Amino acid sequence: MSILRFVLARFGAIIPVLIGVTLVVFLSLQLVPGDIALTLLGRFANAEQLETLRRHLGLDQPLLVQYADWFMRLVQGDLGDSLAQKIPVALILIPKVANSLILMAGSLILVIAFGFGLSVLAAANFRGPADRVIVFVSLILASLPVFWLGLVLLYVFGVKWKLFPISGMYDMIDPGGLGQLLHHIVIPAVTTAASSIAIVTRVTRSRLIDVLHQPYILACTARGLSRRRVVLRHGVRNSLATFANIGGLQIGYLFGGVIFSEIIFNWPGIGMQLYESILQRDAPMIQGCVLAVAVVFVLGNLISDVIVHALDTTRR
Amino acid sequence: MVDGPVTGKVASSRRRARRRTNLYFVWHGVGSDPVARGAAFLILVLLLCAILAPVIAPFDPNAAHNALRLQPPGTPGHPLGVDHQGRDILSRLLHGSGMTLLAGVLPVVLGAVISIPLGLVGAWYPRLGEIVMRLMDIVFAFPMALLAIMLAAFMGPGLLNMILALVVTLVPYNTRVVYAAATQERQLAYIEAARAAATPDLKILFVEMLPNVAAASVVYSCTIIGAVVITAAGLSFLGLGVQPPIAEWGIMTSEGRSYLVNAPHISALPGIAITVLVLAFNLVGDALRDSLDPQTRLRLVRHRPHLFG
Amino acid sequence: MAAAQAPQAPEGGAAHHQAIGQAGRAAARASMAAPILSVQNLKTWFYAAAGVVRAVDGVSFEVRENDILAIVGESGSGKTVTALSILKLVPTPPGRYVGGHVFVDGEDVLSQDATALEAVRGAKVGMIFQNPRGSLDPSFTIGSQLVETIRRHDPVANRTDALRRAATALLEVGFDNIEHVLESYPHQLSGGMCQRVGLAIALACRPRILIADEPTTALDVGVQAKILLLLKRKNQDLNLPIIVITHDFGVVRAIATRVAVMYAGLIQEEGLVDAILEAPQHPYTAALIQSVPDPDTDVAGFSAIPGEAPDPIAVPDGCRFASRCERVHARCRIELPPLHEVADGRQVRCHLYDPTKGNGSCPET
Amino acid sequence: SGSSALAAESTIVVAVESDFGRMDPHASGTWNTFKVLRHIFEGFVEEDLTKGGSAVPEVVPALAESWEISDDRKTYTFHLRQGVKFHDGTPWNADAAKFNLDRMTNESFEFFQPISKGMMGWVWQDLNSYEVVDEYTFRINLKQPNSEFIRRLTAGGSGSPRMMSPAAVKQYGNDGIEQHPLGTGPFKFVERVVGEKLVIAKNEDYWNEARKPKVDRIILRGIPEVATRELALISGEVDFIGTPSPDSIEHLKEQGMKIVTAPSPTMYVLWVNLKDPVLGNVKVRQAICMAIDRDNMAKYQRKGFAQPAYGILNFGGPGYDPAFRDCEYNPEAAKKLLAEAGYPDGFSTRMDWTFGAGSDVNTKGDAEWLQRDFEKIGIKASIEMFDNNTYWDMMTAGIREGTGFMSVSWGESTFAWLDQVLASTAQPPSCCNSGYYNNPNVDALLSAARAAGSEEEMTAKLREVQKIIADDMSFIAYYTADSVYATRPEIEGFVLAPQHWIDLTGVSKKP
Amino acid sequence: MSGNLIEVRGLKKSFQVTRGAILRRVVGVTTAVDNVDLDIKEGEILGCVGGSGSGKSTLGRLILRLIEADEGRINFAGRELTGLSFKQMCPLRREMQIVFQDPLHSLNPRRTVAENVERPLLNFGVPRAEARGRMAELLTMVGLDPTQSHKYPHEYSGGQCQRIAIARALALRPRFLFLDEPVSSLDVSIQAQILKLLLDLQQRLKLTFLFVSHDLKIVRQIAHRTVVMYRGRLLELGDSDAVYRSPMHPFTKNFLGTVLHVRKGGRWELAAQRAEDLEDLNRQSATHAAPQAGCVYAGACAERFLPCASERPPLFRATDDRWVACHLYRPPQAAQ
Ligand SMILES: Nc1ncnc2c1ncn2[C@@H]1O[C@H](COP(=O)(O)OP(=O)(O)OP(=O)(O)O)[C@@H](O)[C@H]1O
Ligand SMILES: Nc1ncnc2c1ncn2[C@@H]1O[C@H](COP(=O)(O)OP(=O)(O)OP(=O)(O)O)[C@@H](O)[C@H]1O
Ligand SMILES: [Mg+2]
Ligand SMILES: [Mg+2]
Repeated sequence: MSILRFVLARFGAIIPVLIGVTLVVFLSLQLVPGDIALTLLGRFANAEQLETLRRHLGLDQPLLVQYADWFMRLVQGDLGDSLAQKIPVALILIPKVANSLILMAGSLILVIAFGFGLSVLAAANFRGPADRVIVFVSLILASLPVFWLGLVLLYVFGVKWKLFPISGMYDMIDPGGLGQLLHHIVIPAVTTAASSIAIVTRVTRSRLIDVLHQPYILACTARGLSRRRVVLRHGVRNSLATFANIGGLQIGYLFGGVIFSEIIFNWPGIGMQLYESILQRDAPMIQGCVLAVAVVFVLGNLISDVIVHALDTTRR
Repeated sequence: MVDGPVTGKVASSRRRARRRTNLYFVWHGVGSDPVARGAAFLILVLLLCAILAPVIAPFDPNAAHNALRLQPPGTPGHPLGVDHQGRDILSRLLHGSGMTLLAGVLPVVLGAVISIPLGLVGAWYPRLGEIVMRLMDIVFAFPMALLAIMLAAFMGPGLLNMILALVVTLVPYNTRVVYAAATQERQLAYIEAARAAATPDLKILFVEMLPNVAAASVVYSCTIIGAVVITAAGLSFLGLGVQPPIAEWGIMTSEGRSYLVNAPHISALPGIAITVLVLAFNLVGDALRDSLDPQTRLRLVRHRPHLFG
Repeated sequence: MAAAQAPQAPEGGAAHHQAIGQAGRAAARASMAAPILSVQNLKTWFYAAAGVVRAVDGVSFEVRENDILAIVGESGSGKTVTALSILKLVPTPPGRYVGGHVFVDGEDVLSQDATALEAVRGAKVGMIFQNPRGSLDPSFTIGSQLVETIRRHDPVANRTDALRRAATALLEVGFDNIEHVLESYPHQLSGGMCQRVGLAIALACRPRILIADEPTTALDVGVQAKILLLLKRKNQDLNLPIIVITHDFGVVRAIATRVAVMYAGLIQEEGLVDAILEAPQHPYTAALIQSVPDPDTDVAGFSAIPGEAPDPIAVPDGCRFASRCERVHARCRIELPPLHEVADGRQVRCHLYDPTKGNGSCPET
Repeated sequence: SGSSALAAESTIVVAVESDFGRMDPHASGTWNTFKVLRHIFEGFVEEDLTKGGSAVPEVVPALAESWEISDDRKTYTFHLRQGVKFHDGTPWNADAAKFNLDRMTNESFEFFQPISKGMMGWVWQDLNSYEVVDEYTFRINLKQPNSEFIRRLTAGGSGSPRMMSPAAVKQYGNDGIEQHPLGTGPFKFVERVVGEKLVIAKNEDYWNEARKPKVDRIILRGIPEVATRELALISGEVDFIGTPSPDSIEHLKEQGMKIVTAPSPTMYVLWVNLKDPVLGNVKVRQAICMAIDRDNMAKYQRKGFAQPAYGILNFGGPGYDPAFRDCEYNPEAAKKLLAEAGYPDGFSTRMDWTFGAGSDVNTKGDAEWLQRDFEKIGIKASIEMFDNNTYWDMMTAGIREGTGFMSVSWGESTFAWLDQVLASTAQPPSCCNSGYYNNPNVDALLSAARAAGSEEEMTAKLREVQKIIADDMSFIAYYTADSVYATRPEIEGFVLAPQHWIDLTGVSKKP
Repeated sequence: MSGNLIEVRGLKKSFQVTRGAILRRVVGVTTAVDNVDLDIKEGEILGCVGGSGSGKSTLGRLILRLIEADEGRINFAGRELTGLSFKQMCPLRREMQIVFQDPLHSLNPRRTVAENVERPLLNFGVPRAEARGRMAELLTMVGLDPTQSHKYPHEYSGGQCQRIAIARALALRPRFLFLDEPVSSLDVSIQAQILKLLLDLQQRLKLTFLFVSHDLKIVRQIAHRTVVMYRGRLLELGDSDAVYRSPMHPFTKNFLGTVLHVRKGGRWELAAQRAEDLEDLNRQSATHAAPQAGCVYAGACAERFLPCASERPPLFRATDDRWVACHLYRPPQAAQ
């Protein structure tokens, strides 16, 4: 299948998934104990307003009709108004999503660079000292709770050594500029990336080890190719798909981590917004955040699927 | 015809064998790896701590020693220091271990219990299975942590709701594992042999396939317990899980955040505790995977690595 | 590896053979018919968790120009490990070259370092494997894999040169739609085609000797014949000695000139194919040939060797076949028989052929 | 400290304790938000926060240059300041004043802000009518005399009668105004990124030379996490923070930071849900009052930056009596009282709590402290935490079923807040009598205090109220906290008045 | 001559290769078994040879009704199998059993050998104690030590596992055994052991075998009659000896030509050369769907002539015991 056809086919396949996602997000509101209208309107609502909203939402209607209404509004970009800010949710979300994506991108770069480098280093020295050290370190990294790692890094680099700023994306005075952003992003990105680096390293390493035990690798060696070439060309090329795959999955894990590192480092992204919205019991905002993340996640996975597909010669 | 004594002998040795089924491979994998053995021991110790906390903890976890607030580890009488509420951190850690274990392990167990039949039946009836798996795809569109956070946020904070949220989040993952294993298992000749011997479908599923497939689920569960412990602690950290004043390591880490400048130990200690517990789970999980995974198991027994084509 | 570099005091029952080997080597170097490959008392063991697997435990043979040597044996008898050891390809750990030498064109392979080895692999010794598709990298086209190998051993060749040579190599193994094959990925070719590609790659660098490890086992019968034919032609056209590893006496009969029968890490009998197939001397060889069904005789029924090969971790002290041998006697269980030279170029590892006791008779019964 | 043009201006960065709420002063409900709003918007009169000390801040003219009170103390005639323009250029005049009063009080007005009714009922409770006399004269008529009316016009926090640009409201609408808050104050709104920052800039055209800002820009951000706030200060990312943790003050001083403290009217009070079947029993409430170890709470929870509080009258407000005790700490007696009330083994309840805002420090710790104190007399209280803005919404909606207590830090320099808290008219959803306290005597006394002709009379009435509340034990205070700010050493000119909010006009930054 | 145990008429099975879950699309059809008529006599060993993918396994599975046929009828010992429900099939299952190629995977890895062997007995309501006795008996019969039956399959070698599988297949005392390449994954010396055992059992228990293999040497040795399959169709059927000595169908000739003989060489080289010539043709036709009309082997056949491409030759009786599906041997009167 050509790449283009694959992309189109996958697009076709994610549409039902995305619709399902909206359904889950819509239904999640049903989990809230008590009156949905009250939840949506906040605790100010008087009886009359509640009644209006109920009619407006068609809460007397069957759930499916309510969903259809909600979905139609959603398609038009209307996620409702934030309870806390009284501003359309979409308006608040857009900059937050952008900020989170910046942090994600930073973390993803770390994940890719370290995950790949470490796994190649480890697999090439399978059972050697370098391998052992990398396996040990990634075991530890995989066991660190992200919220705690964030605090530790914040304490060590921000408080003790004062090497990095510890809050926000830019300096407060004269904000802006790539330099500032890069300075600010380092620790949050490391925090977010740590466990993903571990996962990617572990998976890619074992895939690479697997590959290096494949008969064609033996055959390559038997043809007189140097170990370097065998590992870096044949080994790496054949583990790239796995790497891209697990890398794509990391987008999801990273989002899990981003929520915490944003809270800890005051990064004005969607994770922090989600946290605040939770404390504020701001249901439309929570729904908006979740929806935004899910969409980004699905699209990210789509990209990684396409890369995996492009890398897999046997499916061409 | 075989005479009586032989039959008897067979029977008795079989009884012995059945005991071995459950523990043999686990023991072989976990027990022979000193690191994993250490990790398993550690988990047992923590479990013991959790059970015995009321007895061995030096103080009531909620008793405030106000004069000693924020005292660092090494304070006389409070080896791990005192927190911002004047509570003994060691006692809180000991009491918290139970909650942390519970919040991490229970969802995994429940998830597996639900997933195994779901995945098995799905794999046996491919049409149904496809539909179930497509429904699960929707759940995979949410990052795991996010889904748990959303569900917990909407259901409201509390231990029970958190566990529920985690179960809902875990079931699809576990089901996928069971489904994949069962689909693979279904291809194997022994299933066909069972059908040839007129074994009814349900019996094939739950008598023949279950033990093989459950192993996959158990292995998967073991490898994710660590992650679930972190997620559960994370939910508590966000205020969505266990509620104060219950000692729980996630909350303890979260509470210490405000005192990072002058009393970093309040956050540091529970964080270390979580890390160690998760590390132990991960080590045991890895060893279990290596020992229960049929591939490795075959290798283990036949001493013949499958190296050359 | 220290053990391989320093000529070592020969051990155990192989002592006498080692001496012959060394003397023979000196003489052979001078003569025209110097062996291209000489394996001497090779011992490759695996240090596995469960114990030491003595996969190859003192194997010696020589391959000269024009030879097609077949190594036959049951699964696990150490055929592949022998082949891999020739190119020092056995993964270490868990493998270890415990003793012996492998001389390719007079150079001791086992004592060479990684860089020197790369010049031997592919260039002097070509190799093809049992799993034809599996031994081609699925991510690269046939062309690029051929070119890579060619340029590896001929650094002066530029891409076009190499590509031309690649095309020639494919032509030589009987492809006609060369362009198409060059652009293909392994999974787009059939198993037989993959095996021919493997052969083309192996031959592209004009090796002095070719090792084929079960080249046809994974193929359909029809295709199998084709590959064997191709091997035989190459042997004749290029004067290329070949080692064929197989467990199928049909293959042995079809192409080999000489055969070595392996069992439990040791060569049990070695000699010319016709001689051995007509009149096997080692009880194992005889039983093995007997157990191959023969469609040309009308006798129904099978003669099977009872029992199974010994656990490679706990090999018995004496003859390794003793437990399954019909003609076993006390000595067999105690003492490992050496290879007895029973005729010109024919060796048997069996106490029955102890020259001091008189050939073919059973000394202690 | 950069080299760009922006940096040449002086900018200070202020980190407050939580993000800001709504920017509509008539609808805004948190003190933190008011810290900003009072720099953007002004009313007829204002409290003078440019002086420190512990005396109640003086009321000074703002958009009204002067005013007259009729003899029956019911008619207030304001002479408006001339030549003042809103930030969008709209002139300030009596029409603008009327527009704002309409917006706050006239339910049929197109731009009526519905929330302001509940928020500011206490300001306008005696309002009868208002009229434009001429372009710069505006008159307000009260139904009855209100001894505190002028001071109440200065108040903020939960709604404040400050003047917005009518043109802006018309242009952007009641909701759109959130993003376009245009007033007359010393600072102009520049931008707001929700959850991130709020930027205000010097109003070059500000009418009051004395209060013209010393800095060009102020960036405000809510950093809820106290440790992050402190670290940002230490690292120089922010210049000025509100409410460091009492536990960190020594450390901050060591780092060279300036600590500014002042007493404040911030009193912490438990609202009791009188609709709760258990807490409806006054003996139970008395037991609870007796269970709280206020002395140690102030000493440990606040490291001494707090004093135990008893009774409903707060420090800094009218009628405050430091000697008053509504109960004494005595857990034993409390237990007995509980038993008398029929709960010898205690009971379970829930406390809805907030992470706090303003000068709130470790309110969760307070909750846990109370939880422990209550546990000692057998009451098991669970805690549920809420964001501060949400929490206020909840207060206004009334304590929910199943919750026994909520707690808020409150207390003002007027007793207006008692009207919002104690009066039966302030029951949800109007305002903040969230526990549904209803005592006609209190209503009458409050009204009498408002109408009182003299300070003594007002004080007497208020103390009577305090007595009644103590008997009913419907509100249980536990401590009054000081306000504490920390600044970087370069920050100068910051004066902290004994009030919840601050004045930033005098602040400057040494280069 | 004894009667037929199994009679197969017009058996047909094709597999659809589908994509998509909810909206299924058929992207290809493989006809695995195509219009097969076959009789298996009581007490005989019928060998079945053919290249990979020729439908040998499918044929056996169809007969055992492990998969449903698209068309055709199967008659077992006088009873019509087609259309029987699970319940109705049950008693018949006792009489027909299967042994697979891969010995290890045909045993449940998490059940002991004893449990594996007892399973069929328990399914048919044999009491546990009795089943245990039978199990021991069966294991002894296939040459294993019943006292070791508490072990797990992977603790046994391949040959032993195959013995266990045979024991299990025999547990219900079947009359018919479908042996799907039972020895092809075993070593030569072990192969011989298993074949010996099978032959022995067949004679002792008067079993009927359908013996599938792609090793002609083995089939020739063990089977009474041999059927040759190609692309789902039967091309030739006859006495093993006859088929081997004088193959009729060009495919059989080619196929036999490739057999590597131990005792004399030569013949295979010719066949190999011929095969080489035809390889491209073969590949081409393999990529296309099987020809709608005409002989399935026509594409690869060296002796093809006109009718081969247009008309599909049925399997007809060439001589007394020989059946062949090739126009070359069609008696003139049968060609309409
Ligand atoms: N990597 C390894 N680790 C441990 N043991 C090994 C390893 N590779 C091979 N062996 C052992 O070495 C012995 C010989 O193996 P080898 O692969 O040479 O057999 P073979 O004769 O090629 O068999 P086959 O016909 O199955 O290919 C076997 O017993 C095997 O278990
Ligand atoms: N379950 C199935 N789904 C789809 N196609 C199938 C299925 N089973 C068999 N086939 C196809 O049917 C054809 C015949 O398969 P079958 O397994 O019967 O061949 P075989 O003769 O047993 O081959 P082999 O010698 O490789 O075992 C093959 O092309 C195969 O791909
Ligand atoms: Mg081999
Ligand atoms: Mg088959």
